[in-house]
Amino acid sequence: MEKKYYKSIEDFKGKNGSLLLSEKAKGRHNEPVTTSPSTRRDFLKLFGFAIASAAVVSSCEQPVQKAIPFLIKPDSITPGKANYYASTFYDGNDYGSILVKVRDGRPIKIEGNELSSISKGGTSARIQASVLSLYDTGRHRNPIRYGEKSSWDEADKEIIEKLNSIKENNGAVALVSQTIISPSTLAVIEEFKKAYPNTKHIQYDAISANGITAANQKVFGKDAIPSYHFDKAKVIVGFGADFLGTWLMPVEFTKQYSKGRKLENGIKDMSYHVHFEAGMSLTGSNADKRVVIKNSQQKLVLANLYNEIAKESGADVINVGQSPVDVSSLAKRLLLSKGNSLLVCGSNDVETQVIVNGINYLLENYGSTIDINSPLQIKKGNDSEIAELTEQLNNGEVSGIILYGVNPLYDYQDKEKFQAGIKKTELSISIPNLKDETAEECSYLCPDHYILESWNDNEIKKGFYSLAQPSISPIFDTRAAQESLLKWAGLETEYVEFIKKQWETNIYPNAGFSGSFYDFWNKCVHDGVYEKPLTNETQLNYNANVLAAGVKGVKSEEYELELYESVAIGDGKQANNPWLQELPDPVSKVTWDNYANISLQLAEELELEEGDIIKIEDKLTLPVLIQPGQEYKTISVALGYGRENAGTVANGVGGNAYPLVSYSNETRQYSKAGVKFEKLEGEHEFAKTQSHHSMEGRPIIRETSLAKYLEDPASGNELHEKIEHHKTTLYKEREFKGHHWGMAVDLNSCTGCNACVVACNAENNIPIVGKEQVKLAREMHWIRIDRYYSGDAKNPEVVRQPVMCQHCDNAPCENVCPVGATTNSTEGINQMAYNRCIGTRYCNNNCPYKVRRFNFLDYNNADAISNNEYDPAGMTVDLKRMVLNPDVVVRAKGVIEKCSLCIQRIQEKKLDAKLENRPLADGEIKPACVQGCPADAIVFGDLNDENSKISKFFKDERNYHLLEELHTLPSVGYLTKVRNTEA
Amino acid sequence: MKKITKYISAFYEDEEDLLIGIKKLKENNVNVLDAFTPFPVHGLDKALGIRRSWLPRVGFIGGAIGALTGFFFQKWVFTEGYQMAIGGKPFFAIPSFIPVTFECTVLFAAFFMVFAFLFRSKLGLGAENKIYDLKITDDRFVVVAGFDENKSGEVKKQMEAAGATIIEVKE
Amino acid sequence: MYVSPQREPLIKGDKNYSKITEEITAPMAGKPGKYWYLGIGISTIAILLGSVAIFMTIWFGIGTWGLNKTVGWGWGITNFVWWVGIGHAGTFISAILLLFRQKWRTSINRSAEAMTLMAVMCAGFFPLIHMGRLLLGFFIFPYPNTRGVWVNFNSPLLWDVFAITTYFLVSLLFWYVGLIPDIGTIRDRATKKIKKKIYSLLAMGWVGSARHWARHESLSLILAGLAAPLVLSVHSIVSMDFATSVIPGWHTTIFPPYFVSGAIFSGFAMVLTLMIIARKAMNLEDFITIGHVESMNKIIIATGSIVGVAYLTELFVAWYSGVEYEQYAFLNRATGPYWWAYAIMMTCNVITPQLFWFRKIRRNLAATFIISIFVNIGMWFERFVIVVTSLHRDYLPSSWTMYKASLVEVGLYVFTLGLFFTLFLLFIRVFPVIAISEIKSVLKSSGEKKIEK
Amino acid sequence: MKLDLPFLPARRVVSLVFLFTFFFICNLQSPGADPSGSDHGVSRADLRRGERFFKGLLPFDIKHESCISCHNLKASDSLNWNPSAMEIAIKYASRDFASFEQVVMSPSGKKMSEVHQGFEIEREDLAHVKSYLDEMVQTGYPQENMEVMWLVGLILLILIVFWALIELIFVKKIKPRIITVVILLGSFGWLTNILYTEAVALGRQEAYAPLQPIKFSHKVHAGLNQTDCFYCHNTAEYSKSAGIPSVNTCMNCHLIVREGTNSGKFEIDKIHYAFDNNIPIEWVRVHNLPDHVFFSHAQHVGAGKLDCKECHGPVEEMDVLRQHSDLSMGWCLDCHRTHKVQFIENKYYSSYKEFHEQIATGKIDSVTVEQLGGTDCMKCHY
Repeated sequence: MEKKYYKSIEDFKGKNGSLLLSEKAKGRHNEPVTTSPSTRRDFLKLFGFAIASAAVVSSCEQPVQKAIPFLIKPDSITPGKANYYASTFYDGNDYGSILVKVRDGRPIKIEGNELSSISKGGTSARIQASVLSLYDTGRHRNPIRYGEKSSWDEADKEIIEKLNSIKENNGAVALVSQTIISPSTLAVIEEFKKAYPNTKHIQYDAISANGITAANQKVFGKDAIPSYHFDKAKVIVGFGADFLGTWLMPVEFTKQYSKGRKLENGIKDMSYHVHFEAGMSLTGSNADKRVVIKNSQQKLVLANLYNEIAKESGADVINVGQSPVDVSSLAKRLLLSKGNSLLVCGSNDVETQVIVNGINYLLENYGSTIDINSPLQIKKGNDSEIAELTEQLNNGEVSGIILYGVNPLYDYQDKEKFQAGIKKTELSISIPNLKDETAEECSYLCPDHYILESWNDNEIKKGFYSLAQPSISPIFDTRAAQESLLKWAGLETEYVEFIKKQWETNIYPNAGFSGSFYDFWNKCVHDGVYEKPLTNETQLNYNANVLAAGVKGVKSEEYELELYESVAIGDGKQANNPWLQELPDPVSKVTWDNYANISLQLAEELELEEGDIIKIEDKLTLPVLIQPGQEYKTISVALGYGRENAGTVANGVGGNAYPLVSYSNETRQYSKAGVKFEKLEGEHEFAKTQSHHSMEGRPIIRETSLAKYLEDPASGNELHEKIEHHKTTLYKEREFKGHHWGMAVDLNSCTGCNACVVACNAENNIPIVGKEQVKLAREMHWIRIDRYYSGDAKNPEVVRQPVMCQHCDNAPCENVCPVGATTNSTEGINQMAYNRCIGTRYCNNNCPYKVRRFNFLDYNNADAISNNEYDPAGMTVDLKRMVLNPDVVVRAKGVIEKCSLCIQRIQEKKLDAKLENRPLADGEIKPACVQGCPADAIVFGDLNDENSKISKFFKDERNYHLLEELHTLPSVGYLTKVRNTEA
Repeated sequence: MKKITKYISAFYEDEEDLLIGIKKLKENNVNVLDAFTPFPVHGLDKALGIRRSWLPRVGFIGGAIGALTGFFFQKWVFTEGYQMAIGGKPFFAIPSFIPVTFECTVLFAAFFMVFAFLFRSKLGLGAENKIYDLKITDDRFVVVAGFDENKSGEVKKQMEAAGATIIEVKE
Repeated sequence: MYVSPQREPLIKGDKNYSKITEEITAPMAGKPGKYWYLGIGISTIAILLGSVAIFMTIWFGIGTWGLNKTVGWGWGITNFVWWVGIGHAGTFISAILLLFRQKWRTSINRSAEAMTLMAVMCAGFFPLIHMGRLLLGFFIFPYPNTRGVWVNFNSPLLWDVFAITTYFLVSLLFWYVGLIPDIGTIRDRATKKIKKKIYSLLAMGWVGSARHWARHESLSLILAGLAAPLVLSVHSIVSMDFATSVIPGWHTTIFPPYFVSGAIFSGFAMVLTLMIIARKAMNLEDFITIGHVESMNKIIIATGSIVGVAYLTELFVAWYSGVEYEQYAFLNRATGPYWWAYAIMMTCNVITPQLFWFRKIRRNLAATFIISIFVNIGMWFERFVIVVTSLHRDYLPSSWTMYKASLVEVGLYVFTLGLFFTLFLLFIRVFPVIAISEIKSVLKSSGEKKIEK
Repeated sequence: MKLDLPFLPARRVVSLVFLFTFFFICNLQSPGADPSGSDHGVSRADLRRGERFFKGLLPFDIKHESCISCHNLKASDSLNWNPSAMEIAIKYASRDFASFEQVVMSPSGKKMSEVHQGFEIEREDLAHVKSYLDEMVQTGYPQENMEVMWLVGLILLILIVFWALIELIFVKKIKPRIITVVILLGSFGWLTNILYTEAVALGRQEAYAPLQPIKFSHKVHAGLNQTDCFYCHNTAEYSKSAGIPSVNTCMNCHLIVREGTNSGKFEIDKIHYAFDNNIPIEWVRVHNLPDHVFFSHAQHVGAGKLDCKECHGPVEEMDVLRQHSDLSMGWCLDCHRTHKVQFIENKYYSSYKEFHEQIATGKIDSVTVEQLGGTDCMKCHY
């Protein structure tokens, strides 16, 4: 690996309310809890011997602990055992079929539903984190009428009266919703429209994909987003589409993408991925070849590519300018994989997308890697409709507006105008499920259930259904949006009954199910998914005439702005989720912030330094972050930040970039040429979890190219053999008689999407430390994803590596703990007994991997001293504490903690096997990170079992251990990263 | 043996005078009991015929006990008390036990010796040994002998001859 | 009396035994001067300020310090090693120099030993306060308990517990045993009844008989014999905190001798700093002469040079090892973000003591005083360099961080400085700073002139 | 070096100091004394009369025992089946005198009517008793401080130690010093012993037998009636917690059994009251483990086939449930070191090939929990 790794940017530059109450109100469902919120007992424990005499004198008694059993125990709940409910997460932007882990009546964890053929058990960071949003303290607790607390009866009565009076006066009503993928909800809206025919339903997406739908309409006559199959593609070309992180269906795409790149089970081939983009995205950083272009050049480059392919395919050539990059070799490669290639583009420009369609059509990808016959149901919003509505509102043409699950006063580009429009209506109703900027501006606020509290059916693609069922009874006095709409339409029915009726009439008859509808319904609810793909292949009507008459070159001296979704926050709906705020960005490793990414050259040219403040277009003030791989004159800014009224966590974090979204050619544009910005006074310090970006030439992440790998599977990993050869030891290596747990990470599959980090947060009760503590480098994540740059700083290669406790057999940390709080178990796990730890931090110092985390402050409000908690994200309030996993202890101030390989899950599965009198099966135990990984990059299992997947991974020639030269004998292995390149 | 009830003592101002005085008294078979000095006078123990102290032997025994206790306690803790697998080492990892064993050796030896010293010299908190003269701890060198009526004159003379400034007879 | 013509006298002026007693006990009699009050005032204020830092640390946690996920030890352990090092001079002087029959030690060993005890107290404070859960600190002792768990005898930190405890107790015994005859002197000179009572109690019935002296001398010698390896072991074990780890820059076999010589180096510097003030303030110029200062300066050159060689050896071995982590660690020390700490360390520890090759400087009090302060500073930075620069950039660059001390950490350091000087100022009021009986025993052989009465 | 305080502004420090001072002052003040006197329109004399009647102190012709002989006043009536005065007081506090009189004078239950048979009590007296009981609900139990004597004893012991030390070193009045030494060592040893046992017991509650809201007797249920443990604690075999039975489980039997031989109707009525009014019963937890200990009943009962008694002791002999074992870590370890697992019976253990071979060759005959890692920290702590 003769690569130049540079240290840091400086160096490069040559310088240095509580659930219990509502449950009680419901009567006979009191959960068994031990009620002693006081930590007095712990206090005594802590003082222990030291204050024995004082205790004798004051003769302290143990405080009485109560045990309150159920009055009548529901059959489904066993105290101390978890239940899993299949459900679906869909918030208008992200989608996933999930299982909700419910313990003693509380949802505590989200896992992927493996029965879904879409997400196949994968999740994303945002889906994993959504369970915490359920307990968001900012959620609305009751209906609100003109800013005052109200009751449902009162609100309903007045709303119905007003709706009727609008109807009588021939006034218009606009129902603005997020894109609805639920057929039943659409039916509900139809019912509503039937009652109020003056209603217009508008779907609105904060992050629009209108460009794709409009292009498909133009080219194929289909107003839809097709399904993509990255697994079938041999050559993948991306143009500014962060499909592994945020674009459309990142979980599904990551599953497919990683499947196409795995080198296991004898497969010796992987897809080739080229990515053209301006700012460094998660997807771009995973590409085999990343090409830096301006967003405004996308169309030009695509048109050139089109011409190259058209020349070969005999199609008409368009009149274009000179391409800034040479695409002829790419065109050749694409043509070689005709029918097995895929080109996707994240642009929301119709003309650009038309060219993309043209290329894919010429490459015969429709029907193989692209399926437009079972289109994705998300992002159906039409940008011109919402723009039109804004005008109509301001002209007083709309008398009533219902905002369901949308937040235009945050994410609409001209929110002031929209707000003024709302003020002009007679009736404005909002139906939010989380606190947002729009809801409180409306005269009626009718809070919706949170996703995990509600019933719904979702049809993500035609024929692919995924049901959502409540995993907890509503915590607050909320009501399903659909029920509200039905009620106002004059139908008194529970939404679940409505769905059932829909299914009974529409789906059940076509299902070919042998049992009754009751059985069918129960099976669907149990599985969570019902999939019956459409089989009718319709011929594509390709209309080549719409291809642009000509594409001109672009002015290169202008500054350009690119707005993107960050992997952690997405479009900003879940911004009030501290797990996501503290999640480091996979590229910049910055938490709790958004920023203006600028290139190194630009920073040098304008003498900008990291943390300098700039003002973009007089609309947005942000600190500057110098990002390697950034296009010279492009500034990239993440959307989703700068919330003003989302709750205590999100408010004031970062800046809102939505006002910079522009509207042109009837679509909302997320990039813009010719922006102006100015430098302001001031400095900003980022809360980064990694500040050094070079591997310093150390063999930390080993990589090779596909060509070399095919010659020698151990290429790039020669060191492993050498070190194994030189291994000598004073003491005999430890023997493990039963299990020997091990974990392996396939660096080739890992995309760095961070889903594992959030899954681990949720599973292991990891505290949130807040921006200030992250600045001090005190984040608590047990698993982190290291990211290093190498090569050319203008467009560096990126490598990533998830690092958790390596569970060394010869663990350096164990030797140094004076009290023996960390030892090695008989199953090869490096154990950490928190209650024995006295906090010398010696183990942390001596850990070469630096995976141990110290509770510097009382983050959990769990120590003996009161009034000293440090809880910037309000994680210690009773409501949010309900998300805690009762099987994992909450750590007090002053102790070290670290990855336990999810020992609670290991123990649980072992116990299950014992109770069922059977041996453990391979793959039965899944630590949270393994479970959550959408790329199946992490494998866990028993190294003593020769046939286990982990044993095979450990025997693979690509396998190596991190810092294996130290002879720490880690139980975690890594498989080398293979790039599909020649050299 | 007859119990001595009366003492005769000579006060010198210089340690060499004292040594000469003791030597002379010894030569004349005077029952020299003890000498008191403000600092350790070289040769005094020989002159008085005091046996070599066995404190070193106590120190050795203490040290040996300490070493064994330290070492075997560690061994017991790791092999029987609670077996802990630490850093891939065997339970009975001798090199790791050396520092603590050494410290225990020194600690035990020192304590044994100091307590033996205090015990043997009848020193300790609240010990009330008779202070012969307040000037002893300042600059006087005193030799004390059993007072014999018959020999008193001769003894006094010998004491004076060695340079005694004061000669006292005490009960 | 015969006085060796080759050697310069260790006690100056016309002295007899009584005069020695008189002059050494003089500072204890009468009311203390205004400088004493000023000194104790300042050091008490330092203790009070430091107590706030202690409170903050215990109440809010180690988070009040500047440490982070990568740098787990900072000022706390730096101060610990620094104080332990300073605590080496006393026992070295009294034990090893006793074994080598160096007579000049008699003038300084008492106060140096007292300094040792105080420094070890200050040192012991840091491992305690740096625990995340101080209230459970008793877990570190192997006591029988109902949990059936014991401590980890593999851990150098536990060795520290034993080493520091043993060192403190043995030094205390050694010091106190040596004090007994002198307390007897004070007792016999005391006129006030309470004072007499207290000193009688402390003197434990010392009468100065020949048998007492014989055993006392024997005890002192053997204790010295025990303390000598102990002194060497203590800092060796402290160095193992680092040497047995795997962190580049810590994992070094040269550490034990390097730490011991460094400890004696810094200990002597601290003794000099204090002695130069004390001899002036307490009129002890006759007992602590320029000759004494010169002897100590010679040891400083010797140990300082050993330390310098150790620094160079470290660099050489890092290069010679061919281990990239090791090489980077040392390159980073000298040229990384903490280069200034390394530069201070090199200047103060290696270059300044070399000035003592000049006899003029060696015998100049002002110069000695300044250089001794330099050495104290340099040695503090040596520990800082070892602790912080090794940790902040170790194996995986992804975890590299910077460390900045917080005010609380500074407060804790101030606390120990206050504690040290308070104890020292109290010590000079209640006990003789010079071993009276030992000085008397060398008066004849090494005194300038013994006058007859 | 730039020094800074990571997160604490000076302002916060100052305010904390103030806070402390404030709390300190607050703690100095004694808790507000309860103003005496009745607020029910009943005179103190009447209350006093009611109390005297209840305690049987009134000079009247006593055919029956006084109330207090069955219904005791103190909280520690662990073995008295009859409801205590307080319990009666609470139950009837909200009811009128008529219903109280009805129950006292003509009870319906078998056990109660035997005792209360032929009561001749003046209506007025009974009214006084009722108001006395009502008053009791307000004031709480008559308090008795058992700790003071013990505290005095402890201080005395400390003083003796100090005195002996001073005597030995300074005063030296008592000539044979051995006497003082013996006193010193004796009292010091005793003191150490007290501190040691208290320190060991700290955070532990061996033999803890708290009063329960219902005088539920395991002796009656598990002993006399031979009810299986798992009938009520039905999740013990497959869940982490053994499960405290829900009220509907109680009702399975007590729908029919409405009067107990020992306690009469009073206790069983509580279940019915809870069931009818949807009020869960707040049992007092007897076996408490610290939060940092993970314990699973399923592991021990379900997989390990342990008998309940091995940890819980002879529950079937306990009227009041008492914690049998000390539940210390040492106690857990003892069992883990000696107890044999279901090694051959349970197929889960088939992956431990080495032990199976050793059993086959007769080298060992069984495998203890410890051999399978039963003393690993992470067996219980995570």
